Amino acid sequence: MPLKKPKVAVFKFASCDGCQLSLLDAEDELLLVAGAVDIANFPEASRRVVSGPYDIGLVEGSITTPHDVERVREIRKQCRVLIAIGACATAGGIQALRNWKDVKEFTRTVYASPEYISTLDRSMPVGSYVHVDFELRGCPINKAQLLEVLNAYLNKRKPTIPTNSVCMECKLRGSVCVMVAQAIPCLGPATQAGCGAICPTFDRGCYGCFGPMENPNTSALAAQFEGLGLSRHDIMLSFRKFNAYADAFRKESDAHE
Amino acid sequence: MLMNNRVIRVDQLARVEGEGSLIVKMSDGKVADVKLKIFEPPRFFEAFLRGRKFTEAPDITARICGICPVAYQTSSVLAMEDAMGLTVDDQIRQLRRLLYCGEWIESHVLHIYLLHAPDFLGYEDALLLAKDKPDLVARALKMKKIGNDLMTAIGGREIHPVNVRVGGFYRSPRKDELEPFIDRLQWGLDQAIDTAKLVSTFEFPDFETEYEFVSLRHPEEYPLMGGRIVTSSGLDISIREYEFHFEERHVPHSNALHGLERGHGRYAVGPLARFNLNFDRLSPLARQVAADVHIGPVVKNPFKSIIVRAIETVYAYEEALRIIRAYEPPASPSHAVPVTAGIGCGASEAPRGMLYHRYRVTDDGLIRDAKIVPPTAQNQPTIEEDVRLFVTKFAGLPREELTWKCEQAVRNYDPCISCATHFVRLEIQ
Amino acid sequence: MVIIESTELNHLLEGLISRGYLLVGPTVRSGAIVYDEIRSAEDLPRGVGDEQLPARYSLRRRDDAMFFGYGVGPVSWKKFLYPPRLTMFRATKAGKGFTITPGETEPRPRTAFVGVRPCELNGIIMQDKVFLGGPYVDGAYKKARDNAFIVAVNCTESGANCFCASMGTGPGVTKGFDIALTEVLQGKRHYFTAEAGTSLGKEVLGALSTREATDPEAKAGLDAVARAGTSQVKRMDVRDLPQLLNDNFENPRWDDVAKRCLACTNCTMVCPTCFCSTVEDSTDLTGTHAERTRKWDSCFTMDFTKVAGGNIRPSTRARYRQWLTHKLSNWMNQFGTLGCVGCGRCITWCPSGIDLTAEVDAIRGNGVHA
Amino acid sequence: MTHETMNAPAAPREGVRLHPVTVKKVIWETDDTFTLQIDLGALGNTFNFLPGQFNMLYVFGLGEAAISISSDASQTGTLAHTIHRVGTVTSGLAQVKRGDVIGLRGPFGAGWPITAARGKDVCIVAGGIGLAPLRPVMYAMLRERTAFERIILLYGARSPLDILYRVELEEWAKEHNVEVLVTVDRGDSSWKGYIGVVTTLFSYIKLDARATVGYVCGPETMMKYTIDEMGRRGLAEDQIYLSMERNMKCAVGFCGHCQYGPEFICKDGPVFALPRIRHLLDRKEL
Ligand SMILES: Cc1cc2nc3c(=O)[nH]c(=O)nc-3n(C[C@H](O)[C@H](O)[C@H](O)COP(=O)(O)OP(=O)(O)OC[C@H]3O[C@@H](n4cnc5c(N)ncnc54)[C@H](O)[C@@H]3O)c2cc1C
Ligand code: SF4
Ligand code: SF4
Ligand code: SF4
Repeated sequence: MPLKKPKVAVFKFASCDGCQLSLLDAEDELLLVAGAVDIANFPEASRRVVSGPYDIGLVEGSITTPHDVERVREIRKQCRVLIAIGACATAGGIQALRNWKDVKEFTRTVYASPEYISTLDRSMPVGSYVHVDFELRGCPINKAQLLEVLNAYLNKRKPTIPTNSVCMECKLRGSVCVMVAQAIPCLGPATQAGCGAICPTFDRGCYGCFGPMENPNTSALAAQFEGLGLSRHDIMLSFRKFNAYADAFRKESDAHE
Repeated sequence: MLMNNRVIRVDQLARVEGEGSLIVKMSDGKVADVKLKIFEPPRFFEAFLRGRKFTEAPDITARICGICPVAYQTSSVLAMEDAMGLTVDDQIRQLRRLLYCGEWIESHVLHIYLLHAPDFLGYEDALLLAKDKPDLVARALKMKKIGNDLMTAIGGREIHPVNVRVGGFYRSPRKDELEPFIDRLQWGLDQAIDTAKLVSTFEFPDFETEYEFVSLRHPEEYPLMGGRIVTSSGLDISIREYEFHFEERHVPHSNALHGLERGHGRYAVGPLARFNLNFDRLSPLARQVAADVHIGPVVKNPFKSIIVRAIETVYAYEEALRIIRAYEPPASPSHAVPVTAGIGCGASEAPRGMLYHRYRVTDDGLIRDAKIVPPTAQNQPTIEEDVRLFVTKFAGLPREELTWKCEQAVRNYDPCISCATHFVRLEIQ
Repeated sequence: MVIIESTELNHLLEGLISRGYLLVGPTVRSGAIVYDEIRSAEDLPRGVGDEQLPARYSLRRRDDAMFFGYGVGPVSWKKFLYPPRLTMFRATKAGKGFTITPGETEPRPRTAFVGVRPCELNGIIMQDKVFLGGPYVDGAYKKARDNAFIVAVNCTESGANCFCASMGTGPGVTKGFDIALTEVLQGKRHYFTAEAGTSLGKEVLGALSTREATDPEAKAGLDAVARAGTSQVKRMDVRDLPQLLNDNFENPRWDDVAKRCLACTNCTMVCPTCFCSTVEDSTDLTGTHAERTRKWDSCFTMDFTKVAGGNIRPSTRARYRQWLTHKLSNWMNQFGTLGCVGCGRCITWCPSGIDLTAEVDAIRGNGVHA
Repeated sequence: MTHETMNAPAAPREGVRLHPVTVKKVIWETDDTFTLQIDLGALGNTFNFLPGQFNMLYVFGLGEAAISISSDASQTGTLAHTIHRVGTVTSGLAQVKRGDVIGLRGPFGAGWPITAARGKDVCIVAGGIGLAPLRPVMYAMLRERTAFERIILLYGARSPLDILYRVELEEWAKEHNVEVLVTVDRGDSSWKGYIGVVTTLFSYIKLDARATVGYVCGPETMMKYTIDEMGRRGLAEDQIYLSMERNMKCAVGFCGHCQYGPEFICKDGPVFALPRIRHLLDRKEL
């Protein structure tokens, strides 16, 4: 490890704070992390702000306002490595559901003074405005994966973050497939692993919070959902959720519009 | 700049969840204006809930806040069950309380030690505090982890649990999944008592004001969910009546709506409100701890909310222990939910205060419209007023100290800005 | 061949426990029959049956009290011999170098596998060839294998996805077991015929109060097993199979299956013979402790064929083809048998319901989609 | 495993044991390629390898990569690896300094059948890092130079600066009567030699089709064109050997990654006689 501790900063855009909270939720490792890096800018945890440049920037949240576009560009300049964390930062998040609606129209109807609300039409991932070095998926991210990514960048290696299906994790942990054994629709076969296949172990279908896996076959999965009795509308809704604007999910939901 | 014409600015409030800033303008030595600006961009939850299936409400609304997802899940399932005319059996209800205790433990310990205590001890954050007092922070983390692990055991994970559904749970935990918590909760309970003692020794500004407190109240329990809504001025209403008595207003400087009580104005929700309105519902042990640290039954110094949080943490550990000791898995983890058109309201006590949900559902089970009133929106006018009174009283403090103290006055409420900006309500008839 | 009355089955299990074995066997969990630790015959799914179709599995109550009246579930025995995750070694920095300690320090418990079906036993024998049969042996596998005691159970009923008869791997066992049981239930008469395959098996059986089977008793068992074979509806035409697939590298059917295949890896995870793995190297935050973990892998993942210059098999078409061709063709070159035992797991647990026998039929040109 | 030179251990053994070994010297051959000279320490007494075999090299916490041995098989106690920096592990290896310890498992796989070339001409064709596994072949042949007739080395590099083992190439040509022809994809102002893909070099040499053995190693496409060219010049397929490459995790036939049709590159290869894999070479996404 270099003599000077690497500076890590955490930035937030439109989000629920859950992903950055994962760092504070890593109770067993938090002090270790704090020992290994200089947490230079992490407003959720500290009023101390060390100015940039930073070695690693973690960005949570989606870009939804013109001001945020400027801010994320500035942040990119400040960070040697920029890591987008969570469904908001990697796919626009749940708030990307607005991307199918006319935002201007409803801000106008609701607000007495719409000029106070500055917002873009779309909620977009960080990567659509600046180059991102690594995208860590999940709504929320898995804290073990976050530590792995930090660890990997600190030790200058590639993060071990599999991009295969949730099914693989489900089987590795010995869970029984809910779709086959209980006829519960499950997005697992099209969703990227990382959560530990939590939903199937709680007897429910995956709802896709880690976004599409590597080359997902969403249309084949949609066909299976149909066989399980889901309506077109249901299928549309199941792909249009926390990673609604991720390419593969967006296309599949649009196909069932 | 002249001393009596100054501006106190905290561009980015730290150690709160979300993004906001505080501006205090003074002229002629008087506080002219206080603005808690919430610039966290709005996320339009109520708008895009329309047209979603009622079953999706707990998963979707959880994403309003990563700090208190269980609160959102609980209020939303209660509202949906209200709309569908369903009452869950007691075992499921107890399991919900248990999950909620996990969130209270996690959130309160986080706030007490990692967000708030550094203010009292003069540290910029808990990590710096850990350098001087490693045992203290290590203990806090261990206490907090119990809450998180409890949420993981019942909900699958601590942030946005996956196991909550309208009607109950997807799978109920086995006894052997909960029993290992007994020893840890017992340990946590002792630590919580000790925490209450510790934080009560902090130095508190001499600052008390009058509040209109609002919280839930339950016939037997310290309030976590359901019951009635009561206020310190004597209002006692059903949850369904909430909107007759409370409203939200859009103010230009904030992306969060301001909650107001009709005919009364600002009010406060949260630990102080719960404590002051439900002291008699605390467990004997929690009341004893309060007595030992010389607090209650009524607390009006917002800076002392840290002590109240510690007492609520005592309660949460105790309550979790009680539920686990008595736990028998329900016959079925959930009730079948009859889909009917209707309007339903639900409220629960998020760690930061009362969280109200109301939904209208059509007969095909789709959400027609939704209203969500989070605690931070309700507290916003009160927070501004606290800061105004505080600055007025302590205007003589050195600038840096006054600024820090103002921040602290905001942090007394553990404001959750992400929650507060979930909104934009569409009232389309 | 001896007789164990159904009421005495537990004595066999107790005998194994008293010899220090951990029992692993079928038990009901999450709506399926899985192999997990069991304590007595009480834990067996008595009176439970299953229905299997492509992408469908369900349990049903049987109207009898059979202990083994169901087919294979989602979990195969490979989980116990070749664990899904295994720490291979740990390394600690020391000066300019490092020291290495083996990952598995705990001795493995001696384990009795209760209820191993003939197809599965053949699956184990196939994995033996992979991990023990070449110039190298897998140490962890060998240890687990040496510690395993196998109580096989012949099949007296076939599920809709079983095709062991085609593969020559069932429905009766021929080798590889310590004890083989056949469950017979005729009216009120409920017993097991038992046969020892090893001297240890003989010893375990010998310690029980058994008697020689009469001819009719033995025959009833054999008949039931034979019926299970002849009643099998699913078949795989194995004639020249390796050559067929080798010749059909560019068959359009691969495009067709690629439209349905989710590349989800389920088929490989549940297959008792699939053996691919990957390794993950990691360090702790201080960078002073490192670990290497072996994990099941699948030819359906992208990482599987990543090389510095790109990906060898980027399309699902190629990945499905690799899987099927490996099982039913290349395996023959590599290990002298086909790599499929006809258990039907990959058909049942494929969320898309892809049926390899149908794919083979289609490639042969006489399938429904040909 | 029919290969005559296959170094199968006599008794089954565990292929996973990792040995810490010390790096004696780091030689940067080009901008992105370097040779690690390794002191085998205690392992040295038992470690024998055949030209063409490879080791798995482990960098603490980063992982392993399959790397061919590029040194003289007759040396004991020491060996060398020439490594092209392309990703995580190879970059980790590039950071290694003299005296550092890395992990080593091996040797694995089948080597080049050098005896097959005795008394014959040898035509070696290498592309890029593919020269590394062929260097031990050169050493072996040069030690018994007279046992072989002509030795031809056709070598293609990306640019003049990417040419490996420059000094040795010249030495082989000058002192050992090796016909060394080098070409580059892109020349520079100082480059007076051939430009173009390695197969273009065939037009500058004459092969005695009946008495030439071919050894080929490089990127897969380059190898395909090379064997076509050799075929056109009449070399018998069973006289051509190539070394293949795939993703590899275990190196002992357990992990399944390196399957190439029916072959496991790790244990059946990496060196194959062409007839054995001829039918596989044209298969896309195999
Ligand atoms: C038999 C054999 C001999 C080899 N000899 C040499 C040599 O002498 N010199 C040399 O520089 N390179 C050689 N290679 C290639 C070398 O193994 C890869 O370049 C190296 O594994 C890349 O690892 P990385 O972590 O640096 O790359 P990354 O791109 O970070 O690796 C990504 C992933 O792909 C895998 N991977 C990528 N490329 C390969 C590959 N070609 N083979 C196996 N796994 C791969 C890695 O295991 C890793 O998991 C040889 C490969 C084989 C199979
Ligand atoms: S199973 Fe799917 S929805 Fe559930 S936690 Fe994992 S990725 Fe998210
Ligand atoms: S390929 Fe399918 S049927 Fe054959 S052994 Fe594997 S899982 Fe069973
Ligand atoms: S064949 Fe079926 S189980 Fe296998 S990867 Fe394809 S979809 Fe998944």
